[in-house]
Amino acid sequence: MIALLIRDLRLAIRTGGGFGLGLAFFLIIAVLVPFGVGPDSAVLGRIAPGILWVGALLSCLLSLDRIFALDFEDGSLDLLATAPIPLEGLVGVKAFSHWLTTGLPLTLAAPVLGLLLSLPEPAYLWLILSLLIGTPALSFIGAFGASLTVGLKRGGLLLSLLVLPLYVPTLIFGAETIRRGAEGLGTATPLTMLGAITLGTLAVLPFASAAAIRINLR
Amino acid sequence: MIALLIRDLRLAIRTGGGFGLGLAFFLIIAVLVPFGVGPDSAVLGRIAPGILWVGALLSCLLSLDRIFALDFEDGSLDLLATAPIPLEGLVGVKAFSHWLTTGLPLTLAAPVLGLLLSLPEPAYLWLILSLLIGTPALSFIGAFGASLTVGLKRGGLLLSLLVLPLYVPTLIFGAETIRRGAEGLGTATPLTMLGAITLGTLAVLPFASAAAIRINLR
Amino acid sequence: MELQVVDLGVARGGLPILQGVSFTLEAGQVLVLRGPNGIGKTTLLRAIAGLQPALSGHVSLDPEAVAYAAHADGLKSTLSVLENLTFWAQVYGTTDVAPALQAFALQNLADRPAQNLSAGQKRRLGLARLLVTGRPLWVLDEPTVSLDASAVTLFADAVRAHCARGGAALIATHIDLGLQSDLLDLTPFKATAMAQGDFDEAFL
Amino acid sequence: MELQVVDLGVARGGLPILQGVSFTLEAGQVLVLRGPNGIGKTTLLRAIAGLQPALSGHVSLDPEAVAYAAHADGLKSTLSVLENLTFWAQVYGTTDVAPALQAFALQNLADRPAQNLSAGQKRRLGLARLLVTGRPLWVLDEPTVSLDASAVTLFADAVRAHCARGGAALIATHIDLGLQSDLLDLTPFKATAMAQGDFDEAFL
Amino acid sequence: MMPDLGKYAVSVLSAYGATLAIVALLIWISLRRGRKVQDELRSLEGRRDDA
Amino acid sequence: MSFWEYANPKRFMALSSAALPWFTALTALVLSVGLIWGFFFTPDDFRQGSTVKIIYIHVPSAFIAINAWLMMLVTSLVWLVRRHHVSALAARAAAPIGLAMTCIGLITGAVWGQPMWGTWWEWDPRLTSFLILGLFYLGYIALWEAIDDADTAADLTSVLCIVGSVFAVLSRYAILFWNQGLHQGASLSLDKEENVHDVFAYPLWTCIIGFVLLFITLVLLRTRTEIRARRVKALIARERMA
Ligand code: HEM
Ligand SMILES: Nc1ncnc2c1ncn2[C@@H]1O[C@H](COP(=O)(O)OP(=O)(O)OP(=O)(O)O)[C@@H](O)[C@H]1O
Ligand SMILES: Nc1ncnc2c1ncn2[C@@H]1O[C@H](COP(=O)(O)OP(=O)(O)OP(=O)(O)O)[C@@H](O)[C@H]1O
Ligand SMILES: [Mg+2]
Ligand SMILES: [Mg+2]
Repeated sequence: MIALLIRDLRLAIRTGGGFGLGLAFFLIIAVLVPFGVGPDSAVLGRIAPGILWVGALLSCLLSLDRIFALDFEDGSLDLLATAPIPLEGLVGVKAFSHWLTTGLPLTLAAPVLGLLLSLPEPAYLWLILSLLIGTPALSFIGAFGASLTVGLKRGGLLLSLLVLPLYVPTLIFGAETIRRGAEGLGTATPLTMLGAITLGTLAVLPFASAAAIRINLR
Repeated sequence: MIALLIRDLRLAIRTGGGFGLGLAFFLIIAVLVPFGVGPDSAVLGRIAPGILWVGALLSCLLSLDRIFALDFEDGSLDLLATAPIPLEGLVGVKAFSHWLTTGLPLTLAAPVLGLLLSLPEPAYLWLILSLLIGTPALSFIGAFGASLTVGLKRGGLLLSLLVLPLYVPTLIFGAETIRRGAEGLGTATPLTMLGAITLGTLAVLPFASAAAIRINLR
Repeated sequence: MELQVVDLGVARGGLPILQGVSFTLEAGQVLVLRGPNGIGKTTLLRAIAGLQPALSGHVSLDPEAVAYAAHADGLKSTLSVLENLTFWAQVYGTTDVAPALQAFALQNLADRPAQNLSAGQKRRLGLARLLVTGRPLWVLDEPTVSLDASAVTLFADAVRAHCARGGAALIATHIDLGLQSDLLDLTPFKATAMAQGDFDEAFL
Repeated sequence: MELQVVDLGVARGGLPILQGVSFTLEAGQVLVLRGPNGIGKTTLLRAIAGLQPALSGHVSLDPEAVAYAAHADGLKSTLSVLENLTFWAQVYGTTDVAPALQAFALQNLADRPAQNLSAGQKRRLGLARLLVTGRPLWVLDEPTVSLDASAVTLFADAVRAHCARGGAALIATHIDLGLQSDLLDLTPFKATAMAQGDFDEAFL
Repeated sequence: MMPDLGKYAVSVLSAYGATLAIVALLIWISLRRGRKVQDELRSLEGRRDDA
Repeated sequence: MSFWEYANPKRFMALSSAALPWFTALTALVLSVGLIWGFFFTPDDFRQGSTVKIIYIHVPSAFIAINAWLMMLVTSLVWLVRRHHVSALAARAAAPIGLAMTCIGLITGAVWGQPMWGTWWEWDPRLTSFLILGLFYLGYIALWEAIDDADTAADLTSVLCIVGSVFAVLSRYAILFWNQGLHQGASLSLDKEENVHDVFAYPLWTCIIGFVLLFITLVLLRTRTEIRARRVKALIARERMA
């Protein structure tokens, strides 16, 4: 399983850079929104927590569709399914490596982009914290969506459609944490909920995903 | 070339619905932003033009990476390149069918999403007009980006990175048109610029894209 | 190691395509499956490898004992030959990839990214994977596609060595491999259309 | 129709791999290219089909006269067999796909989506495409991969008929096709490492 | 005997209109597809079968 | 003979073909009585004026939209556990109805909201959850359409339905936390004192029953279609094989 993790990370780096690109996309969203919305920093600061979370979510989403698709296309998934690794473990490793290559760098980069969007000062801590706690859930939910659509050509968009409603709770609690943090309100409730969602998805979804993959390979 | 157009449209419909899904993604962005930003309709109305244009742009982007990639992967692109169709025509047709399956439906759906985002009333006309004039440019610029990244595995994210800066002028003029329209100011200048950009990309980019494809197949 | 397949039936796309396939494969033996295109060789092999459930019948061997090689090689185009092979070795908990490289004459290509290989070189790499699985039963789907004559010989040697070590191989192919092998033609096992029955049957 | 290749050199990944290849192919002739894996057959065929520039030398025939069939078949998995074929016919401005379907025994599969075909059936569809191009020179890269014996015969018949109509075929393959053909082994044309010259050369 | 809907007539009528339209569309689609599939099945079975 | 016998497609076809005319007639009767009663023979509300009449379609459609998903959840579970084809096909048949009802609920709500709240759309929790429900329907239907092997599609959509239900509940809590809204509270609970006035309640109940009947009728009709379509597919496949 460690071999698998290393392979996935290596592939992410080799093929046009897993990190670099997810990150770049995040950056670009943060840049485009001011172009679209206009440069008024009061408005921008007000919407910054939401935009940052939506941006993180979309960056995750974009790199998602290939979690299993590439392995399916070149036949590796068949071979991995016959290898002595439980499929649940496979899904877990894949989701984890997805997080390492997108969620984690996003979290680290977010403060800089917060600056671009005039995020108010007290919010930075909560920005990092909420992303750190929330993004693993994004990766695991995403892996579930990807395992449902594996084997469908151009599953990418269908995947988005399936996954986005599942992202709603994470998004709400995540953005709410930052907003409350920015206004100096209590953030314990949304943070706890965020943590609970993450733990829940980590514990349960790999099994659902493995089942879906098994069905898809059939 | 008409055969090619028909084939592409047919494929878009067969493979999980080209239209439906690009549209769905647009819808979902319009839905997620309020979750992030909060339900205050004054704020939402203020940022609606920008968000709608950014959303249209991202929906286009997502379906972009497969304009040529699918044909490259299964070898059709090699065969099409040796067929008696000029590559410039091929690119034009592909970009046009991309617009038909994403840009056009997006334009038609935008007013409903404007409603969700509390877009002020006088802006609706300009919303439709600016999208109608601007989205063809998105498809043609996108096809150019796709032809640069054809043949790269996981080119999707690199593609976004390449294409998004190219989208900036379209985005700015498009969103500006709506914003001015909403405030009752003159919209002639941004609309003219938008039209000029679209005409320019339509005239020039197919040649650049064809050259890029030729190099990539080599 | 002994593979007993008893009265196996397999379906593809919800449709039975083979039924009543029975054979026994003992350690050291090679069994070649023949049959025209579309008879269901690939499907049968996938069922034996545990990738899809059988419709009926029984396979005596646990899928854990099977190393499967499909039409596609499962290579990562940006990893080098050595990295590809090492990965599979680690997955199967073996360590030494040198013999596998050697058996398929890949030493000179070890540092080449898989995408820069020719069709036959890719195939050789795909086959070298079998050697690092350490599993007794090889289930191979048209293994010699794109291979030139000398590579086919390398392959035959590898199979022979594997059998000599107590392994066995089940191979679907259209061409002659130059191996001493039993032959099983699948044509007689083609599933016949079921009698028109009630809905439940029709759904199968 | 006559293909003259004079002193052709081709490169792959920036590295010359074949040089000095010369041959002539006349109407009605079949030329089979042989050579071990990785010698450069695919690369040579791509150059002749106009998909990549030659390093040196000259190909007499315009790529417009060439119908190329690669390792991959260029099928759209969600389109049916008939739709796939009709599309290519329209692209090449021909209309009648029935003979092509017939030549490769695809009539019964006409309405099947390409993704539901077996490996050999896909290949047959890929080859049927050649018949609707209406082009005189067929350039084929390992066309009989995955084909069973009867399909190989169908293919040989199709090539023979094509030659009888004044066409010609250039085929890279490792196995015997049962065709009357000339043979060209590419091994002697393997590019030798260039003498270390000035920069311009070294960059080639 | 149309009830007096007052100043909200447009709202109420459009709500009812939209509902009836959607329900009608749904029923029409269901019936049409039902008929199409039934015809197909009949022609396949080559006999009348009401099951 | 167990209850599951009815899950045999053939038996289901026989039974439903007998039941369908009755349900159709009953639906037409109850629905027209309810709607005509509601539209023509109820007074205006003193605050909302004639817009109360929208309640007779808004509430029933919202009710069906929510409960159709529940039904799909149950049938999906039945399919996964007992593998009765009718069950999976019934879920497939119900989804578009649920989606249509969601659309009706959204449209009537929006049309109602314009005069009452002065806005077409408000990010109120109930409205928002309802929108999310619509998205779940869309995704579910899209997944069915995207996969062509019938059993695979049934399996995967069932998994999606179950996971989706969990997340739908989660979303509801998240949304409540995010915004407390404008929307009406429960007005038809059985144990509450301040239920709406009987003048409105009786026709409303009639309409709800009418919509439930409409739902059942349509599900029967569409399930029959799905079963036939499935058989067509099987027969075509069998023909190809022969
Ligand atoms: C787009 C806007 C709206 C949506 C999506 C919507 C959605 C819903 C939903 C989901 C229910 C729950 C039905 C159930 O649980 O059985 C409901 C009930 C109801 N709605 Fe709306 N609604 C909207 C606007 C309005 C407006 C503007 C009003 C009136 C001012 C209204 C009045 C009611 C009433 C009275 C109920 C019954 C409450 C109950 O018995 O639980 N709705 N609506
Ligand atoms: N996804 C699918 N849905 C329905 N039928 C399919 C599907 N895939 C393959 N088939 C059919 O199942 C049959 C068996 O296919 P299979 O791939 O097992 O054949 P094969 O013996 O391996 O043939 P080949 O020698 O061409 O590889 C074929 O007739 C094929 O058309
Ligand atoms: N993208 C690439 N970059 C660098 N070298 C490459 C690339 N692709 C292929 N090669 C190398 O070029 C040589 C020629 O490859 P080619 O595919 O033409 O061989 P081939 O004769 O068709 O072999 P086969 O019989 O295996 O198909 C091989 O040695 C291969 O390793
Ligand atoms: Mg096969
Ligand atoms: Mg080759």
